Amino acid sequence: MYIIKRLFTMLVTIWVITTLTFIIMHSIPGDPFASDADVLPEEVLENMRAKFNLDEPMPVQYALYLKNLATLDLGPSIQSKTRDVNTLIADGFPASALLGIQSLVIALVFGLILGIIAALNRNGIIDYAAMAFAIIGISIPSFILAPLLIKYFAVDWGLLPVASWGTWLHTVLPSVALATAPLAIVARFMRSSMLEVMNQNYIKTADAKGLSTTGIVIKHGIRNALIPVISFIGPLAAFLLTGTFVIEKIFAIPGIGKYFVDSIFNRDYPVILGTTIFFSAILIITLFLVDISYRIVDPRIKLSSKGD
Amino acid sequence: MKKSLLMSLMMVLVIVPFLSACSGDEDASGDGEVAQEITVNASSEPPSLDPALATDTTSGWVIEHVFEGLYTKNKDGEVVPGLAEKMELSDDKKVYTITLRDAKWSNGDPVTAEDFEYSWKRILNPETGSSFAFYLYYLKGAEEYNKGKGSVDDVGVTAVDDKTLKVELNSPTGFFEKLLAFWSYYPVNKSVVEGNKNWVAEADTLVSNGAYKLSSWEHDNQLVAEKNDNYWDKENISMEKITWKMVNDATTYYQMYKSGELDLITSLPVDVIPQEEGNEDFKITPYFGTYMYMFNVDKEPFTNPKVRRAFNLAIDRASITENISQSGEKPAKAFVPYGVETPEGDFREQKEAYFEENVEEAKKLLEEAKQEEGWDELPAVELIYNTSENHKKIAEGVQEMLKQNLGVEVTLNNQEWKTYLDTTDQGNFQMARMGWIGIYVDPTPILDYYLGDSPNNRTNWVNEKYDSLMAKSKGIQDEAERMKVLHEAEDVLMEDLPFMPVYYYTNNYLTSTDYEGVVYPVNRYPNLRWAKKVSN
Amino acid sequence: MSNSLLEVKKVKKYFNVGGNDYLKAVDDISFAINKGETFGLVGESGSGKSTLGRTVVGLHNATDGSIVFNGKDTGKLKGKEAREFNRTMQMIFQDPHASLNPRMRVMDIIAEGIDAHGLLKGKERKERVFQLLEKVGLRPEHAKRYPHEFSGGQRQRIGIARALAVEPEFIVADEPISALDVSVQAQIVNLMEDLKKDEGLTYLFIAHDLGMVKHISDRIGVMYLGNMMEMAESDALFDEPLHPYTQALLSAIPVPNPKEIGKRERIVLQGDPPSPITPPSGCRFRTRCPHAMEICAEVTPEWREARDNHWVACHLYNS
Amino acid sequence: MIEQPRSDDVLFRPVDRSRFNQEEIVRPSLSQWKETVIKILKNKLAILGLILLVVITLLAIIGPHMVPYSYSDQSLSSKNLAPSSEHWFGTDSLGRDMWARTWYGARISLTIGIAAALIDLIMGLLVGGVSGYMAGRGKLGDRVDSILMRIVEILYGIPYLLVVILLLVVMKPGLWTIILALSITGWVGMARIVRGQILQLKEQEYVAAAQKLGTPHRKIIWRHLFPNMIGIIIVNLTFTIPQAIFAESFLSFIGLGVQAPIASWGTMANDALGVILTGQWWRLFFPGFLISLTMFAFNVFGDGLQDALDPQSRD
Amino acid sequence: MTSLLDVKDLEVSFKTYGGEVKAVRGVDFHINQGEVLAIVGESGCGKSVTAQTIMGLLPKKVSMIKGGNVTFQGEEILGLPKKKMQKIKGSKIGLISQDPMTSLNPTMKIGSQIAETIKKHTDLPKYQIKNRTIELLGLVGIPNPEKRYSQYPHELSGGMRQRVLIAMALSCEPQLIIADEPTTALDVTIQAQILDLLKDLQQRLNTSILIITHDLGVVAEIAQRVSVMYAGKVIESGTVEEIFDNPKHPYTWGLLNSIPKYTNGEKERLVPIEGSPPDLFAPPAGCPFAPRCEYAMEICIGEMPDAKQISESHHAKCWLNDPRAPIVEGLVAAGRNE
Repeated sequence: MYIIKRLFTMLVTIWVITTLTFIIMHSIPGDPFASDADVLPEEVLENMRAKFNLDEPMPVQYALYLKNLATLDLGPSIQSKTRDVNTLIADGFPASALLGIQSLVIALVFGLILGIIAALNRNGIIDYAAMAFAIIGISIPSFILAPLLIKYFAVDWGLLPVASWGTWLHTVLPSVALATAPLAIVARFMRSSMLEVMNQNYIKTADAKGLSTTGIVIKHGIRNALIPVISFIGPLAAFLLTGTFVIEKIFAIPGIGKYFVDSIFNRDYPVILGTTIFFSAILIITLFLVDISYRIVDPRIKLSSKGD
Repeated sequence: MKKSLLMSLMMVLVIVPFLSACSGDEDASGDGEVAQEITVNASSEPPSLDPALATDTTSGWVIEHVFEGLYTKNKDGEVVPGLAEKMELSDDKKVYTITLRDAKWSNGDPVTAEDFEYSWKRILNPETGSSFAFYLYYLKGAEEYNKGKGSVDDVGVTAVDDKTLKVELNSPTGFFEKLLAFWSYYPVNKSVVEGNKNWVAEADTLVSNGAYKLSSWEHDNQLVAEKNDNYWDKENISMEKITWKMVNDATTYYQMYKSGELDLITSLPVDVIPQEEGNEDFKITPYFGTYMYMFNVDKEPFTNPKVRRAFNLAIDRASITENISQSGEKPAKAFVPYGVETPEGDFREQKEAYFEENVEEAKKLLEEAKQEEGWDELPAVELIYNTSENHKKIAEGVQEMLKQNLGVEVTLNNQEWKTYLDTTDQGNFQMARMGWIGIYVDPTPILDYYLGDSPNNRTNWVNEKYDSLMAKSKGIQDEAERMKVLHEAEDVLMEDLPFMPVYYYTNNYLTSTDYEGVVYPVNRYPNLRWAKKVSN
Repeated sequence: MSNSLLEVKKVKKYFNVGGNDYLKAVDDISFAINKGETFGLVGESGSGKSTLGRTVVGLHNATDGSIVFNGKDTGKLKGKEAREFNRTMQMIFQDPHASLNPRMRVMDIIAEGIDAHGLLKGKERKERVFQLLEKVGLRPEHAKRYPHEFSGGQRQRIGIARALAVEPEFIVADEPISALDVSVQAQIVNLMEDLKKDEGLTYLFIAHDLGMVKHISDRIGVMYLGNMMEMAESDALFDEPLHPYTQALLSAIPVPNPKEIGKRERIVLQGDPPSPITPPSGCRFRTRCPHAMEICAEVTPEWREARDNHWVACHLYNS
Repeated sequence: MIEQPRSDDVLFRPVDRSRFNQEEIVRPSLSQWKETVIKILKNKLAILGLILLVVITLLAIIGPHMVPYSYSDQSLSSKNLAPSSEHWFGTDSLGRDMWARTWYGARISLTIGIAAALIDLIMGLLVGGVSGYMAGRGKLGDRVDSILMRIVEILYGIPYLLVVILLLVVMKPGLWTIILALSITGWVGMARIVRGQILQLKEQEYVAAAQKLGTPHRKIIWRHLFPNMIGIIIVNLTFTIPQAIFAESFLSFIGLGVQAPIASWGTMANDALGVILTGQWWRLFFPGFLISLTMFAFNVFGDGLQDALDPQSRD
Repeated sequence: MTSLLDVKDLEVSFKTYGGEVKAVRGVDFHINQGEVLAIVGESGCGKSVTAQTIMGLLPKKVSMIKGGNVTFQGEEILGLPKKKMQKIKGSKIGLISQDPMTSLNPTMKIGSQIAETIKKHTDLPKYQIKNRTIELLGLVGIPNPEKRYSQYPHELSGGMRQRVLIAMALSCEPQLIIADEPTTALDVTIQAQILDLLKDLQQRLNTSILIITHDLGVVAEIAQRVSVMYAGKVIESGTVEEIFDNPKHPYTWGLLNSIPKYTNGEKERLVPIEGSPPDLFAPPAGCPFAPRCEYAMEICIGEMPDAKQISESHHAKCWLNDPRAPIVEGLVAAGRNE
């Protein structure tokens, strides 16, 4: 029952997002067929518009889109004349998702470690160093960090390939660049969460059992400290999994991240809608998974609605 | 359970690099001979490799390597017969009878006249939705068919037999051979196209007839073409394998070139040009286009021709190209770029400049204009440009020059590309940046830009004399005569100055010194088929 | 029953705990409190006594039944009357740490009700707070301090002053002393008794400490798993507890006298109270009752007046 | 009670009870303002942060006037000069003085950072506050909460870029437009966090007490709930500021940002990316470093302020 | 007879913004093998800090052990290296903490929480650890121990959780159990169960127990000897009988007086100790109880009395026990229900 209800609200949310995006998309200026080459003769444009149903009145276009959407067909791409939106996503998502998962793992593993170390050395040198790193991580955007990483790790030291997609080595730099900011944020959240947990009575209990500090941190601290961090991971995971424009552009990753931006710059209507719907679905699913992982990490929470 | 999953993930992260380090990266040629391979940057995924649908230079780059038309370009950029063995022109100069040479598709099928007829009618078919269909409007009945007013049967292209193609034109067209070398006129394999709607989306289904055939296509990542064994002229193709990477970021592909991951790149980051200049692998070639600012002649103060001229005279183009754009561009004081061969030499060199920059003169003109219009102050001027670092810097430079030289305070405003196109289309500007590239090397596609009914002409400038001169030029078969009329047309344009030319475009390249024989056409990306790798 | 200030009539309070499961925190409870009386409510944690208290003051809406205060059904009050009810019935909370906002000064904490009802402003408001502080045994200069600067007992005094600020007639005290030290408990109980006398207050005093409840209450109700088990004058309840649960509760009180240990017969209840989501059939106490009979599982015992003014719900007293 | 003196030693006489101050609290009490100030002054890092913020703000005001160049004066002959006594921060690729440009840009970036933080605060607190507070408050309350949360999800879902381009149609580029653009979605993360906090805090007994005393909802949220979540709010705001500074350079790309030749830190950093290849480090370093430095200052000062505002942090 | 645990002159302070808070100011007591000692006092009197100091649980950053000795089985354990102390904690000294609701890790199964102590201190194989854990759960009276083994704390009632904590403390059969307010948070009926359990276990296993409480009822139930703490000092100590029958300190009288009496008839007013304990931020020079003491004398303000030996086992620190002081009787006679 809960799941069905949740599923229904998900669909409604996606529908609202689709509709609003549809409306906004058609209200902004710009023609999908305009380019820096010749402006096309009107009749040629009409042929093209007809091909993409753009000659129909807006409500008909909308209805046609929803009809196709119901069969999970996201339509053709205007920009890519050979691949439709489903194919674009199917081709690009694996790369984006791989990078996303890798950077999520990096951000979580190292963010957690950094946060924990900082918390355990509260107001010590390590704490300050870790938090300074976090501040730098947050304040250096990926469009600066990524070229710097390339310059040093790939060009100057020749440790890794510069860009493009091929071996696993190609994924290292983009994953690191993608992970840095979330890593820093995770570290900050984890630090304060950990500080709170380490003041709890059950940590004292564990201490009184004679467990070593490491043992206490690992067995009793981390899991409990994770709970507040989890809520931050939902949207983050959705953003990372669906790729990011900047990183994919800089590292020439064949992912879907760039379509979120390029489609809009190209006024590629079906791709705009397709990527938006795809992202919303992923977002809502990750938020849902976050809910579930809450329940896994914290056995106190049950699947239930509120009282009254 | 959870723990072991995490562990295995860690293992994967740790071990994979070693595995891949072992398996990859071995050079195919072990026996001392240099493998004839080149890796170049295409910047982005070609939107379509279907000659009927491609509209962009990236697609064109690949298409021109894997397809071939009736005519093609040789090493020197001259238009020479490709698939056409023989071409006969009727006396009224309207009917071409073309005999095809023996050529095969990459799947072994022979290339037939029927393929051509099919391909051209396909691009004209309104349902195909080709935006370049109008390049075939020179054919009889083509425009009508494409606009849904005529029948496909009236289109002036017929396969007489397997090897003979008959083409009828609306009127004599002096540059028809140039058109035939353009990819919209390339053939596709009829049976392949009819057999598979998505034939052009993947390497293994794409059948072509050019010097190369696709061997792999990883979308958004790379595209590999290998020499086509069925190509009729394969003996003269030296490069065996071309890999197009799709790296969009200039900083990135520059660094890939520096680390040897790319052998040839184009459009270098502006910042590095000064430090590359003079290097052996650095090359600047002219590019057939003009960088300019359009004036909206319906908006004050550009309603007054003297203001337009004053602006033209007040900026220092050489300083812009030397200090800001820095790619060896030539300052432009006319519209048609260098590079058009005419019987009397280069079209541009016959008349290089229509005016000389002169600040004093400009000031005087501006004062006169103010007098004429009764302006105490020059109406506020806003210059708009589409977002790009280079456009911004040039606009800032121009802004400063107008301020210093004319005392005119110009405000700047930038917009994202499509919005910008829309804004300029609507005529919501006073002064706007634009660039124009000739799709083929001839003054016509350039000068057509300012035709009164040209949809490209956003300046609202309409001049009957100009329009009639341009119309007249198109019917002239004699090349020298045609050029003379085109010069006259340009004279009219440059007298009224509805725009401000800034410079003629160039292309810049870094090509690894391991390669020889790369050809750099004036309005295309480099042609690689005659390139040779000479060392590792 | 005409002089009763508060009448609780067949009140139920259920919480939905997911799906069709309900936690029956308060299940069909009726009693009345007279003006000037102190009514004690005892029971273990989970017995529903705090929920009942919160339902009475209106922090929870009753699932069923009605709460009549001053002759008016509090569930149906609107606008001004509702505000007036809000003012005349106040609450003192259990946890003196959690019931005071750590970021507010004592002045503002105590004056919160005054502000909310717009009773006094400026200097008068200040004077009133000082007066209240003195009334609960604190000093005016404490007004500018923060709660964490006070001991538990002092904080509870602040909580009491806050409730008194709006001049209530009736105060629900939800375990006001159980978080305090013994010596301080006595201070608070004395204070509450003094205030009752001075201000003419009526109390609903909720506690699990029978000793203090007996001391302060005129009558006592004993709750178990959402049901009222026994209700009587406090002496009667202590002298002659009828319900086996009450008997067990009384015997469990630790006696601060080592000589008494072992002399008394202790009824130590086995196990924990069952879950209020799935309470036992019949008498809810039967699973832990030393006198459980077969009928207890089948029939819910009737709430009856077994002695004069002494009510009980137990099959042992069915004649 | 029997009292029997056994000796006449004065020391053993009953003491005068008025000498005891029964409910005395020994620790000094200060006004909130004073206490906050004293606590911050004791926190060396917070002071450092404050000093940095003051210096950066001052330089944003007077910095551009300290050199004989304006932010827009070009000198193509002296482009890309390294920092020197002539040009303290060097010059850029059009020969403009980086010092003047950097501090002029500081005005924009700081304004935007602070505006974004305020928007975050106001919208996040408003939406998150209402949503969290209404949750569990009957059918209507649950509905309000669920609608607000769906709106947040929808705002996450709709492509921001689209909305911004739409804005370009209706607004003139400039500072206010940037701020409006930032306020469209900037606050959703904050709203989610505030909601979570409120759900927790409203179970506190002092909230129940306030309700019982008749305190209006608005006041309960404002006086009881918000002050108790300052910590998490401050941490979040420190993420907002750099994000907004860089978002501005993105908006500039669309055409919504400040117009050239004015440059903000974000656009300066963005335009100077090429120096990674050429080594004119000062063009990237100064704007980039100042963003980090501002972040650092806000962070440590925020932490200090958070401690100082917490009355319990004394013990 | 050497005592199991000997605490001498223990002084502990905390660092705060305002300065140093002297929480424990010279505490002495000892526990013999198999004995139950209760430390009684109001919150803030330093009794929990004392227990935490013995267990080495004080937060290092903010606390300072200013002096004193803690000897366990003849060995000084104050300032013992961390590793060595970890060997003692949980295995030789067990702790039953104050609040069963927050003292168990909410995200860990209770079985594992008990088992990890055994794992840490013994070399038992896995299955035996589990068996031992289940045995312990049974020992502390938890029904269905196999099932409970894999439940989470929130699935258990407060009483059950307290039993789990006891099982945890007992898991390695320690010589000493420190029980910090083990029953405060529990209902009366459950409190009785837990006290019975502790008593029973203590007798069966001959463990020593240091019980910390503010409830004299609990003391009377379980302890053999009592130390009464006030403001960081032990102000009176003796056997249970001595403390209850013949208390020699006005504070002890106050504690006893403030308990409601179960006599019937007219309601009597409670006799509380008025006021609150001093702030140890600036402890008074003299007797810390003097400001609240009905019998305070001039000397009480200026000078802290030494321990006065009342009997071999009974000491009190009060000037009233000085021969020069007046004789007073502070216990409310009527309240004694014997």
